[in-house]
Amino acid sequence: MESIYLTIVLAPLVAAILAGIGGRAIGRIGAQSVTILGVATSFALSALVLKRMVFDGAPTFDAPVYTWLVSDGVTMQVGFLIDHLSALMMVVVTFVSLMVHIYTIGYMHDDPGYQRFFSYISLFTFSMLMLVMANNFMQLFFGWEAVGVVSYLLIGFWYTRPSAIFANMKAFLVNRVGDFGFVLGIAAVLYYTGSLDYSTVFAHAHAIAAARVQITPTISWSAISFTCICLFIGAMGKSAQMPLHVWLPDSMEGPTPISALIHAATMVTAGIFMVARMSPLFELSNTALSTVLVIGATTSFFMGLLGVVANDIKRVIAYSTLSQLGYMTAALGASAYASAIFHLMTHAFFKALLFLAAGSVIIAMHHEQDMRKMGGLRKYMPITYWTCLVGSLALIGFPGTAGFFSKDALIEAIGRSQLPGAGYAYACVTAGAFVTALYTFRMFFMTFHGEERMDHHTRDHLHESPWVVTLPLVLLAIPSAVVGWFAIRPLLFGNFFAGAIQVAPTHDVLGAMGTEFHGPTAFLLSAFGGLPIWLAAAGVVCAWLFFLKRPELADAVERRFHGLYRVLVAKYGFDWFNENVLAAGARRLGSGLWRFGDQDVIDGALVNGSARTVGWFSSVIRTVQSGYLYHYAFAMILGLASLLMWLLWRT
Amino acid sequence: MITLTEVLTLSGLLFSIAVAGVFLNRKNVILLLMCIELMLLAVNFNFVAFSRFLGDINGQIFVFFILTVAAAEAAIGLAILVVLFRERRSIDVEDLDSLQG
Amino acid sequence: MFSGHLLSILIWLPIVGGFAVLAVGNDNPSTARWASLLVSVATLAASVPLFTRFDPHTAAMQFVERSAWIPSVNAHFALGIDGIAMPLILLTTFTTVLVVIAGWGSVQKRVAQYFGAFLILEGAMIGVFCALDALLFYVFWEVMLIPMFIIIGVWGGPRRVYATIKFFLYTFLGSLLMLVALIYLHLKSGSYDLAAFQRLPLSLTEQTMIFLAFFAAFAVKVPMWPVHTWLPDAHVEAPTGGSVILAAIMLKMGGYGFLRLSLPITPDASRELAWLIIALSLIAVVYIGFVALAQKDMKKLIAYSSIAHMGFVTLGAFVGYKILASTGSQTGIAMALDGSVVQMISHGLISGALFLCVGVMYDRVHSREIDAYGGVVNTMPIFASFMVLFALANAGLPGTSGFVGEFLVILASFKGNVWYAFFAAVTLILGAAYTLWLVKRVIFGPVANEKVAAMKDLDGREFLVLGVLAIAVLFVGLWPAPLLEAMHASTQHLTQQLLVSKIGP
Amino acid sequence: MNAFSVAAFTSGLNLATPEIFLALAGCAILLLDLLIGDSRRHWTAALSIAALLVTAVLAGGVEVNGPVTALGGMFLVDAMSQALKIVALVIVAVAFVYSVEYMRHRGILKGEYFVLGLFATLGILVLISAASLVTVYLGLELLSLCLYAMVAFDRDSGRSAESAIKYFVLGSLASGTLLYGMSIIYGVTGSLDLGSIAAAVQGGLATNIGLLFGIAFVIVAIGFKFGAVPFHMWIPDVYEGSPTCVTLFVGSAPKIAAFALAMRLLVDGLGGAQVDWGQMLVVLSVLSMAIGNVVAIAQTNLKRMLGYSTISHVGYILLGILAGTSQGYQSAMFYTITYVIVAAGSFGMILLLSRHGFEADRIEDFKGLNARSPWFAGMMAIFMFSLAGLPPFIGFWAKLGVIQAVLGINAVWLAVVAVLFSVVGAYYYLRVVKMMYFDEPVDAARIDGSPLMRAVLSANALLVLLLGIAPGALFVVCAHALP
Amino acid sequence: MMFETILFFAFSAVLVGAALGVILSRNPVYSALLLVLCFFNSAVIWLMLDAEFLGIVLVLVYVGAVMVLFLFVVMMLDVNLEELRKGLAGYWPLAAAVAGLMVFAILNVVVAKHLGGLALRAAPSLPAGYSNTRVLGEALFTRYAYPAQLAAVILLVASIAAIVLTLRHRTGLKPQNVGEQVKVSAKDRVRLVKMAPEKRP
Repeated sequence: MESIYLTIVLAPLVAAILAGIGGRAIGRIGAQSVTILGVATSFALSALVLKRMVFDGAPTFDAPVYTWLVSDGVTMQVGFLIDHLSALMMVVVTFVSLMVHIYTIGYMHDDPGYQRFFSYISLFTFSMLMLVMANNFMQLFFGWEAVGVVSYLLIGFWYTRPSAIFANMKAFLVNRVGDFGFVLGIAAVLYYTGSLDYSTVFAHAHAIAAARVQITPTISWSAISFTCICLFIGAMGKSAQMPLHVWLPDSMEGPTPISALIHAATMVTAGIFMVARMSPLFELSNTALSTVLVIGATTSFFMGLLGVVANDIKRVIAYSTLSQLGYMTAALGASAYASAIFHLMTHAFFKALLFLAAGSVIIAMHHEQDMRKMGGLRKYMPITYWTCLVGSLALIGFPGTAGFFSKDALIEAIGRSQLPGAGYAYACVTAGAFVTALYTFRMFFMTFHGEERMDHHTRDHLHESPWVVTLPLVLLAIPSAVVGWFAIRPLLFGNFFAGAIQVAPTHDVLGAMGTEFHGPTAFLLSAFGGLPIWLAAAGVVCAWLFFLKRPELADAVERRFHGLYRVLVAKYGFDWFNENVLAAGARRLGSGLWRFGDQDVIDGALVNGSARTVGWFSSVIRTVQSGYLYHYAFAMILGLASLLMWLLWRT
Repeated sequence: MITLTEVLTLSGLLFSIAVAGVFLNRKNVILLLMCIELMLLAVNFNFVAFSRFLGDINGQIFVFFILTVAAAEAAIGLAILVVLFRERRSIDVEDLDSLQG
Repeated sequence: MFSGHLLSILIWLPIVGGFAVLAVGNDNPSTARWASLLVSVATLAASVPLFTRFDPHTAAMQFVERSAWIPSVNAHFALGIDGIAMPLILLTTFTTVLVVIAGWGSVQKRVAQYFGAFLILEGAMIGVFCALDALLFYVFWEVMLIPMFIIIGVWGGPRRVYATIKFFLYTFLGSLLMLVALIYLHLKSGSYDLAAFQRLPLSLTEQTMIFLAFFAAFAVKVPMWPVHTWLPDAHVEAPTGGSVILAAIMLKMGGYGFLRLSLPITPDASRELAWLIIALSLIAVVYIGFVALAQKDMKKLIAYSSIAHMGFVTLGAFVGYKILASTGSQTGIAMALDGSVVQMISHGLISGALFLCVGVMYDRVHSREIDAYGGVVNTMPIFASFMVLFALANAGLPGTSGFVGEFLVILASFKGNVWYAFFAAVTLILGAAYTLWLVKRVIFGPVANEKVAAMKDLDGREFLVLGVLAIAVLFVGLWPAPLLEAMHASTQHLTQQLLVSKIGP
Repeated sequence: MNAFSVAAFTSGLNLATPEIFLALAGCAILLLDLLIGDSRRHWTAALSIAALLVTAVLAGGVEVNGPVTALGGMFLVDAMSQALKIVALVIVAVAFVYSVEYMRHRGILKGEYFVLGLFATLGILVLISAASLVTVYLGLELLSLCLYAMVAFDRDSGRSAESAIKYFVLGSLASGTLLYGMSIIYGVTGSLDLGSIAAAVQGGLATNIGLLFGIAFVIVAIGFKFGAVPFHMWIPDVYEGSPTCVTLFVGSAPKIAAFALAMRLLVDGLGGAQVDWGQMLVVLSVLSMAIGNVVAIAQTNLKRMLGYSTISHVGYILLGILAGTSQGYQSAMFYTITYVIVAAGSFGMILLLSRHGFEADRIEDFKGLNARSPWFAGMMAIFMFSLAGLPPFIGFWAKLGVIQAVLGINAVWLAVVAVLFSVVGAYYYLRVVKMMYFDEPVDAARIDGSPLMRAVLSANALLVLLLGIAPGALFVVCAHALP
Repeated sequence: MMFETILFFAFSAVLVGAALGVILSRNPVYSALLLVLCFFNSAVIWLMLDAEFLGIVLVLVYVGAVMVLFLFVVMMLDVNLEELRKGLAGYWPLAAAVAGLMVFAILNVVVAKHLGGLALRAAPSLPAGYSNTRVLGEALFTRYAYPAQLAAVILLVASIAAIVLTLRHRTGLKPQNVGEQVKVSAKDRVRLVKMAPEKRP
């Protein structure tokens, strides 16, 4: 059994090493073949594992691979925990990754860094698999950072672009802020349970719940809330929750396949996965859950709004990703972990699809990403158009699509939550449905419909993308459209995650929903009685009206709500704040500490100061050595007289 | 009868005067040599007095040697002085300041 | 046949070899290079048995040698290593070989003296790590200064004289105070045996004075805030090899001194003053982290980053007392110590590698200013890969050695106080910030100027050096277990030592 | 007093063989020198060196079983005297080796220099073996008078004469003070004999104000001979002003005499009052370390700098003496011997570098020495690092010993002061190393010097290194000398 | 007894006065002469202290030889007396204070404390037939034979030093050499040169 898991993990790693170090030797074809082969192997085996787990009822696998280190009685190992949760994630990850690999052949066709790119994405697949398959916090953190690094490398893939290398550093640093919390959380876990293995930690979760963290000698916090919030800070970084979301839109500087793979389908959902994994801990702290809920809901609505004013096609999808991640996070907060994972899965498909479609458009537009220069692409790129439509519909939760099932269930679960802040969260996610539809179809209409705003040179060369690009679109469109029908029952209400996810009875919103669940069709029909679906419809209509039918209305609204518009265009000022207050402040602080603390006080006053003082004394005392004999004699006699006076004074 | 204290007082005064002479005046170097002779005289006073009052001849023997050495010292001192005067055409204490710092 | 004198051989081989290289003379650079390579490789080879024949199950000193040295003061030529010293010696022999190779072509002035100085330095450094006699320890400790003084002063940058004299006097002052403490201990115990010092009962006042004297020596060497200002200057001015040795080995002397001398000899004073060390360590992490952000000189930036990273060493060494005070249990103390030692090893590899990287660029462009570079990856892709790897390791990326020590120390210090862990973890952000900002400005971006455009990628020698270091960094990061296994018994033993009160009558 | 036999006062003449031989050799060389032409003057040097070495052998051959007095109780031979004599004789011989070329370059290669040097050495030997205030005084004067004359030896140099007159006046002042102190001590204890004085002091005079008063005067003289602050003012001027060969002489062997002076007077005679003179020496010691080290920083003349360096080292020697323990005396002796060896080498380097019309006595003159001669740069570096007190050079063990001595009497603060100032001191020694290694040479003249001189100088430096690595033997010598 | 005491004080007063004159006089010749006066007074007091031999020696050696040497050098060097007429050093108040302190300290110990009481003892009476010179002589040539030899060496050194420092063969001088003058022969004095009678064209 173990060798399968090792193969799943190592196949992409080996491929990455071959393509990376031996890239020049094996050439472009070699690199693409080897990496695709590696990822395909992983995907096939992952699918096999999922099949065995789900259909053959294979038991949960939890065993170490090797001992990383032993320190002070704490054994830190690299090991795999394969249960339904990780098996599902493995399939999603490898599937999307495989699609992106294939797509890359077309998208990166002319890029000089072809082999490097394949190496990176294979390496990413490896890292992501390490993350989801981990059976302990150490390895989780390892994978966590590894995906971060590959993301860093990939965002900065086109390293000559200043914007790209700024974006990748920003992404890494913002993630590091999250990791800061994450590490503290891990430290707390180790402190209270004495182990980093999931099984031990979860078994001793009550030990954390019983403890308190001394913040000051007089103030203490509940240890479980502290731990969970710390861990969640980590998730906020990776899953781009406000206020640590700032890196994700900028990460669109990376090549589009990356945006699809990392910044939509997989890496950014690591936070969601992690919180779901930690459900035995989060369930013990209402405070933490409320925090998760509120932050997730806030992200979902406010980030969605930004999608409405963005003009870069990838940025619109990026904001959409942020918003959807907010949905998932909010679901986690509502203890609807399964729902979050379900949405994670569907989102992986349709968001990857949308990105790849956008990529297809970008190829066609000769790397033009501004939607104001597109329009009317429908007739040039039919496959892209239709697959994109599927993705868009899934995104807005069009009844019957995968996104519909996951999102609608999610909203309803949040609505049922009893935690503090649940009402606010419900309002946010519901209103978010309208916003989602608005920006999605704004993007869709501006790209594929209406007048053709591109220059004629571009227009002359417009054509559908090659099959390596469109094939993944099609393959992704299929699950985006249909997977919800099959998955909703087992995933949400079918005890699929039993053992992997624990929910306290008082929080069990999905359980409550499960009692009213009568199959996907009934679920679909009942949705028409709910608000979200009509809001989504309204959103589509508004998009049509404002951006296709009567664009001048959009301008009017923009003028009417100029202040709000400005706020949105400024992205709520987060970037401004980060750059001008945090980053510049840190630099200025460092500069100040250096110049004042190090150079002036320590070096100037103390070190060189004492040297100068000694030198000064030296130059003063040497004048005593005047050269005059009577001074010399005087010094001697003065010494003698002092000795004599000291004697007399003493007796 | 002269007491030891009186002699010691006398020698103490002489010694102090001699010492003061070395560092108090700015005149020529020969005067410094004279002060040193004066100082040795004071010391000799002490030895002679102690010798007498201890009834011990060794003190006077020491004085004998001191006188011998003082003569030799004077010879060398004056010789150096001559060399100095030849080079500098001056034996002024205040001119002896080329070495300082 | 030499098995009984392995440590002696490790000390004297490079020293004698160094003098032999000096004898070759500056007029025969090629001979000098090959000779020193031979000596350093031989030393490395001779040090391998330390690892292979090391018994990890005991905390007792191994490979012990003891012969009379100065009978009148009861000082012995006593050598031995435990699990803490062993990896540091291997690091020393390993790094020296790399330094010799790295200096192959880039040093053209007084070649024999350059390599000779490094070899003599190597012998002295090994001596420090394996001395069991306080006087011997001190002698080697001071002897190190001389070749380093010469190295910085002769082959250094424009302000080398200021830097090297500052370096020398700073460290000299600290170590002399240590000498006073050692002599005091000698007078109390009647010998210079470190083990006797460790057994010696001492009152709290005595311990405090001795601790402060040791602190003066070790804190300067580590270096800890606020006695760190010599380091950036020394690093900036030192030639590449000097920087590498300085960062990779010499800074470790301070940490090693804390572990070998301060903790076991003055445990009660260490307990009383642990707050001070911890506070200074955390200041090092945070304050220095910010300062590093403001640097415009690559070497200075790495130097400041060294100070911040060494803060983990001292934090790990002393946080144990707070763990005991806060949890009432010893659990976690050994982890902190483990973290401290691993951090030393790892920092040795990483900072050494980074200085070598700077050296590689300096050899081509002759500038250490960050502004003089930009887009190096365009012309030196292989080099850039190494540089990014080491930079990420410097930022504490899991899977590289930089992660292991920091992780262990953070985990352990959480048990002492949540704020310790909090401030220590700030390094995750600041460390990444200054390192990646450096990478961004130097490595990435469009080609900044003609000089960068003219840069040639790594030659075989440079590739070898950086490649070996990269493997080491990754190996320690991916599988630190052998390292920790070797030091396990020793850190456990040290845990017991630092907890036993020695307050005498 | 009436019943005397001459034999009683001449018995033990064999113990004084070295002194007698040296005195006769001095006279003989004085006469022989008249027969030697100016061009072959180095034969005088060779003869003198031979005489010194023979004397050293004779001194080593004297059988010593514990302290023995002879010559009417005026002369004392013990383990310390034997060791110090040998060191002094060898050092003077080495100094002569270094001097010849320098003097020839300046046209002052005269036989009288060596004769005076031999008699000065005789003074040192007398002082070392003194058992009475009389012999202490006579030995001291014999040494001093020779030194005054040697300092003024270069008659064409005003600076030389100036420094000589300063040395002379201040030295005479110190002699007068010493005599005054001796007279008081004589008056109080009733004896000139150091053994009797010691007995009297032990017998209840230790706290007598008169005795302490006398000690204060004696301390001035000892301080002057050593060059301790504030009795140090002559040192920089004399070191700078004298011809370098004389500086070498003044800066080396007489320190042994000063040490012997202190040991004979303070320890042998006045050991009972150690508490009091110990406290007086504390002041001298601290001031010496402070002022010597601090003022040396500002110097540009190497000889002058080494003068201040001497002052600072005297502070360390005094640390050992003031401790008042046998360990302290041993460490002071160790320090003195090592200092003398290193100082001889350092001045020897200046002599080596100097040539006609070029004194090489500025620190700048050592610029880039490493480029001109790596070997001798290394030798000079050894001397400088040793003076700075760095292992593995002998100077380190000297400092170790005296610090151990003061810690032995629980004077931790003194130890701390000592190390702080040795950091200050390290700075100016480093400056010399810096000039040699870090700077480019300003002058590319070849370094010559007779093969003998080069060999001896190298041996001198290597001895500093060798003894630094294995100082055990020297420790044993000192322990044996001062049990 | 009384007379002796008065005599002692009288000579002492002159002695101190003369000593002050030595250091304060503006003319070195006066200083030297006053120093001679000091020596004479001292000799007298030493005689009163039963140190006849030393008293005589002081006059003979010091006044007779050393002071004459001083005066000789003062004259020989021909120092500009006007130049030398300078007062005390500029810092003389401080210096005088230190000198006063010295006097205070010495008098305090010697007069007020009598050297810890030791100075109060009375002089032992001398045995009958005591000869100061004989006793000195006996000691000097027996017990002090070794120091006496040293003293001899010191005098030797002094003479060597004085000669080596002051004796110089000045290059500019053209002294007579009688030996050479006597040894001279005719052919050294006259050289006969053969010349051509006239210059050739």
